[in-house]
Amino acid sequence: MANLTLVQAINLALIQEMEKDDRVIVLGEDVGVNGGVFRVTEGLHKRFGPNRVVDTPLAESGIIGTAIGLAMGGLRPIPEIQFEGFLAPAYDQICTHAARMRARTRGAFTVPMVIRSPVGGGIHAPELHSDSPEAIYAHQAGIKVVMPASPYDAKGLLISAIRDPDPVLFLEPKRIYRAFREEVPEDEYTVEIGKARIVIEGDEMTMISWGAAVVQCLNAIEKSGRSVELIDLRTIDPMDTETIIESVKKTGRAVIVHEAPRSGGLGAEIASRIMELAFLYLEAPVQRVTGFDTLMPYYKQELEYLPEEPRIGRAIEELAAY
Amino acid sequence: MANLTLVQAINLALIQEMEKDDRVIVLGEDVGVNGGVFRVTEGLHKRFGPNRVVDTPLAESGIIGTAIGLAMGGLRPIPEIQFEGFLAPAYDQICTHAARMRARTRGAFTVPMVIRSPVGGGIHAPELHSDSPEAIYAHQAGIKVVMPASPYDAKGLLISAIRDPDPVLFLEPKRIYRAFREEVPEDEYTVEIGKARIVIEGDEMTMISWGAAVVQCLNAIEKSGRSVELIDLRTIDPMDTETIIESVKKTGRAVIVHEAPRSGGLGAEIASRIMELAFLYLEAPVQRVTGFDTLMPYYKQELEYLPEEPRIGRAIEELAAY
Amino acid sequence: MPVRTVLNTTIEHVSILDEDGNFDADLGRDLIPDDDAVRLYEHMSICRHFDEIAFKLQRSGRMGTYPENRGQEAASLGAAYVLRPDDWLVPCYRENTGLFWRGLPMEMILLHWMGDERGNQIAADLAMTPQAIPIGTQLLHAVGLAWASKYRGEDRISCTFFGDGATSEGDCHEALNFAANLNIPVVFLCQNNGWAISVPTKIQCSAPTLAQRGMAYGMPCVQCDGNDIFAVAKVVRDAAELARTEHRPTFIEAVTYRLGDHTTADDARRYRDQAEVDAWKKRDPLLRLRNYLSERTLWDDDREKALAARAKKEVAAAARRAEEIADPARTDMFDFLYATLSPDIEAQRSTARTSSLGVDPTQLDDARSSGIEEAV
Amino acid sequence: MPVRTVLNTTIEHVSILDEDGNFDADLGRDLIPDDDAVRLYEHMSICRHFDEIAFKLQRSGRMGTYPENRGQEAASLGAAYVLRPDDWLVPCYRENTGLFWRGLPMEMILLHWMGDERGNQIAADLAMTPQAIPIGTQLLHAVGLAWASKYRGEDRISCTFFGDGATSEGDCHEALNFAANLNIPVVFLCQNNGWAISVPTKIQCSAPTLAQRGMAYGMPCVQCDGNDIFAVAKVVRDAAELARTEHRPTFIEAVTYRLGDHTTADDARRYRDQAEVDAWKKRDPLLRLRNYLSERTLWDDDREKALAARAKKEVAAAARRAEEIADPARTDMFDFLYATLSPDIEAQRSTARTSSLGVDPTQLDDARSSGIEEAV
Ligand SMILES: Cc1ncc(C[n+]2csc(CCOP(=O)(O)OP(=O)(O)O)c2C)c(N)n1
Ligand SMILES: Cc1ncc(C[n+]2csc(CCOP(=O)(O)OP(=O)(O)O)c2C)c(N)n1
Ligand SMILES: [Mg+2]
Ligand SMILES: [Mg+2]
Repeated sequence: MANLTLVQAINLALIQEMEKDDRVIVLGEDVGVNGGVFRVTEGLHKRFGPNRVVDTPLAESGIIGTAIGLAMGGLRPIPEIQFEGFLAPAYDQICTHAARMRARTRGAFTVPMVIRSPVGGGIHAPELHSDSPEAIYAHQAGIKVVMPASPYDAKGLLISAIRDPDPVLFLEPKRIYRAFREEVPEDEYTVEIGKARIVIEGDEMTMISWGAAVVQCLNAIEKSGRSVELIDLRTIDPMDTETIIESVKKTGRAVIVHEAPRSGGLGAEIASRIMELAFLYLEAPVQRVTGFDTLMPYYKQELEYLPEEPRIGRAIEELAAY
Repeated sequence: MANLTLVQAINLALIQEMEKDDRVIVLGEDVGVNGGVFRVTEGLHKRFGPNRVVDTPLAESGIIGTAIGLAMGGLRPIPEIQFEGFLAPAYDQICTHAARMRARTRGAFTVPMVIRSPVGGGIHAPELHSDSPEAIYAHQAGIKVVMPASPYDAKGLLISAIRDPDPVLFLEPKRIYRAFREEVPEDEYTVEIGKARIVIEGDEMTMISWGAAVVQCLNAIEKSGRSVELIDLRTIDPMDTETIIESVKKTGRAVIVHEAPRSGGLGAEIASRIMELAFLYLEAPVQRVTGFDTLMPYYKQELEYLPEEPRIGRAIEELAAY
Repeated sequence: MPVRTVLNTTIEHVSILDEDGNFDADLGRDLIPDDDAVRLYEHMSICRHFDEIAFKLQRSGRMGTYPENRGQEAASLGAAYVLRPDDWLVPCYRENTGLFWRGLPMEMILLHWMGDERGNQIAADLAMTPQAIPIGTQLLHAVGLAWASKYRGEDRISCTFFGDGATSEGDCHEALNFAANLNIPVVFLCQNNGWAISVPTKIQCSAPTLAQRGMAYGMPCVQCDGNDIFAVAKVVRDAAELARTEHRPTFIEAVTYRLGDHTTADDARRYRDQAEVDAWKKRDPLLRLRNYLSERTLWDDDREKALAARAKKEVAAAARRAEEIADPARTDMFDFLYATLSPDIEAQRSTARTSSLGVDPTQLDDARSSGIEEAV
Repeated sequence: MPVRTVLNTTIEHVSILDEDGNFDADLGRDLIPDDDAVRLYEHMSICRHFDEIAFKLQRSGRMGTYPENRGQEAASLGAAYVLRPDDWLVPCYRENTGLFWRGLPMEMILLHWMGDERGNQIAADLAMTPQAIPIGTQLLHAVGLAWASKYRGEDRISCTFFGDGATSEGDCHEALNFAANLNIPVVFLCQNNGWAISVPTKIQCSAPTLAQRGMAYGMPCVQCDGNDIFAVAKVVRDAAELARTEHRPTFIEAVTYRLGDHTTADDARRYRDQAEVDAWKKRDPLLRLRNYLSERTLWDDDREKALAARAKKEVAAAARRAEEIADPARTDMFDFLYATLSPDIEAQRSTARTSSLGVDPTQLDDARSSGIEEAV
């Protein structure tokens, strides 16, 4: 066991899987000599050499498109996109090819790859360095979307993602890259993709969140003094509907917290599933505490935009009072 | 008044706005000499010449990126993307720039442009020619999303879109390009962006849909013999929440029908809003009849995937029976 | 020196068997033995017939949109002929001759255009990817495939095919740049057929050649007569050699012409002159090869007749196989989406519903036992 | 002819005032009058000081990430100097000298990096777009802006700036291709500063020059010493002339060097040798111009001292203006999103909520009258 940050836990998972399986290679902008702009791939270039840890040209579509070819050709590429905003130029290769290859070829080709990218706001970064595009990729069939909220989960989920026979978008909440440490086993282990985690149990209401917002949720719950069951989704797609529904059947109330804009965000999907599958248990409308339906503002105002503890706390009270 | 198809109505709107305002230009692949692969821009090249109706290189990001520059430079470009699947290579320019320009420059620059693209399934087209990506762009703040379901609305909405000071994604349901005709005034008129249309009134339940699926809804309602209030959203973003809520308050039940995959689709957003704003009126969980959470299959199976009349009809009965 | 030249470069055009029947014995020596030349001609002819049948299938409502390959038979075939059977072919959709030469069953192409994913379910030993619908995107996959081979120390290479229109897409540029800078063994073969639907090549490229696209990346570039199978064979052979031995990519522009409409959904008379088409008909790759063979008494009318009969039979059999295949299962769209399905998608699969009432999607086991058929 | 040359092309490198102080009187004649040379040197020096202050603001926590411009002052300035004041400047983020020369208030750049959109709220008469964060995307906007001017029959052109890294993005290629084929008057000025964060130029481009990127499109290409403001002025002047009179784009590679880290978030010692940096320090554009002026007795230590004082004062005033600006309104993110807001976004604006309980977002009027302040 070591006390690791989320960055270190991911780094460890990468090293262990690369040691174990030489089909695993890492590629992207600045991932090699420099070890990544967040140092997630630190030490890999030295350890595994330039054939397995590859600094590529500055071209996201190129990175994902060649990674698709690498995966079709039998490797297990882990392309990094430097910030979630720069997934956008690779959107076409991700959604048009990576996600579709298995289905459109009826299994003749598969794309076992893990696209890693930091995600989310709260670190005073420039524009397009603070967004939360997970709903976009969850709406696309054929690619899984994972977002850990703790070092332990980050390591276990990443190992699962690397071994997954299908493409996985692995989003790393940059606000908690180094925000706290946690005991992380040195040995390899997996955390199953598609399973949520009940962070704290409670019976007054269910709160569902993922990524860095989980920390805000914890703070708000603590401050509220109420018995709130907090679910960290961990995997956004496929979603662990069962765990959510079980919880809401118990509590009768639910609030979803995410950083992305409200409209068309995953809060809507979760709220709809709750209504569809636990309608008669609901004592109040499911609430959404999310980013506003605006752009993520430049950093002076990012905390006005994000679902921070006060806004979550207010929703807890309002939901309890209903 | 003339009896026009949806294609003809759009063509007429383009001609009239181009006659009126020489800042309006059309650009894209095959839009000029050929008049577009669906003939939507037929006759424009001859009428307005190659400076205003421009055949561009085959590059969607280039088309949208230059159109952004044209708009910033004072024109009112109408770029065409040949099929909705090829919006994907332009996703970055649409979401990173077109949608953000006004907000990120605090109004110093604006992007008054209309991106036209055919959308949806049902015409036996190849892959990537039958998708419904509207939820993706509705989740992006800063760009409006419009989808007419009739020739009359198509003309009026397109004229509104062209005159709108902000970027509009104008999605044309290709399945009904020529499926039926409607009386369309020859004079110019506008249909307001952001206002839904009540297609038929009813009081047993509310059905919300848009695009070509509206036709399936109408058939299913007719077959059911029930009193279903059908709302054609017309504008997907901004959404006419008020009309939806008013209707559901009256009927107590709602079902949403769309072609896109269910998860993360706009059905979820609408269902959530209904729950949030009409919770105490709801007599049953809001239902979603949509594409499955798979890829749109190749055309042999597209009708298995799409929300066709039988599936809608079944949902009507199940909802009524609840 | 205030002004000095930092780059000086040229591009050559290669032609071996020209449209007037002249054959350059020097360049052409040992390129294609007579037996093979006969086989290649026969193959092209069968593909030409395949095109006709495919066109008819579409016109009679038995197949969806189809892109004729007519006039472009030499380019992909010349490449497939000189490449090793394990080299990756990464095509667009006008490479039937090359793919069939490699061994792709003809019905696969028909199935694809009949709206059936099984047309893409290509056996691994054929070393080829399915037809690419989104223009220009497949070049990157070719780079990745070749890179994977290089990574394993194999000497397989990739050859990817794309049109003049595709060279305008950003992905084309990114693929060329990755291959050049990371030393990936790829042959980039652009079929410049004069048109991208209705848009003439000059709107995609106002430069004197398309071959020079590769100059931006410092890679060898060459133009060849794309209707001359000898020229194609030569430039691809050289490029493959360079790729295999030095991991260097090459950009090839094969100048050819699309004799048919863009696809069966297109009407080229709207935008191009018949005179242009007529001029190119004289440069038809089949005509040229047939004359070459006739002059060398390797071919005659009897053989032509026999070939026509064979073509008819083979293509008819392929069309039958494509048309007689059983319908795909309703559940295929679910079953091939991921290696294992999530409970939510399982529920959609077994209930054939996206709504929550009726069969309760959480009651999977009941639903499944009650049968999928019944659910529809 | 079986093998014939279809293209023969060259690229030249232009240098006028070299790093050893040699000045080519021929090429340099009438390029930059002495008075202007003095003003340009003063301007570069002030910008260099601006960089230092910006760096300090970041280090002391008063500003976010900042990309130093140090070492690259000549390229954008040379361009802005020879362009017309109404020609569009479409920058990336290392063009402070050019933008300030055009008249952008220095505090705008600071505001941008202080996380304030008002740093992008640029007055129309400055004819420039804000700094571009997503690499390579702005080239297309430059094409569109110039196209709009051409459409109206104006003779304004665009000049867009981007790094070596940007030349790897598909958008760069698409922009060059649109401009070349549709005859759009754009000057593409690539600042090749040797690095894209930690990635050396050879990974972006293994070709001998970056200038040849433009060859793919048949446009004139030229390389110049990017630390030589005379060379930059000359090649941009020629390119602008060609654009203005013939609507032809040019690709310029200005060879320069990033003396600082990529941004304040970077530590370049992790990936590059100090020796390389030291060698480039000798080629510093400021040093070079100062020596030029000194040799011509246009400059001396007293002037340098006075300039330092002036720089300090001007930059301090700009920093003060940036730091003392009132906080943006909480509602700005809503108010600038569209020309008019939809009811749903109005509700979010006025309630400061995305949830539906508490203030009922449909009760807009009540909410608004109860006041936005109170709502937060
Ligand atoms: C990304 C994308 N944009 C647009 C289309 C629509 N489209 C299909 S084929 C075609 C023209 C392709 O031209 P070219 O690359 O020259 O190939 P050719 O058809 O001439 O063989 C276009 C625009 C597409 N399939 N993909
Ligand atoms: C599309 C995109 N991808 C990645 C990044 C992250 N990033 C910021 S600057 C940079 C390097 C840019 O290099 P270059 O174009 O040479 O410009 P320079 O910084 O050297 O001036 C990278 C990778 C980005 N901003 N945008
Ligand atoms: Mg073509
Ligand atoms: Mg650089």
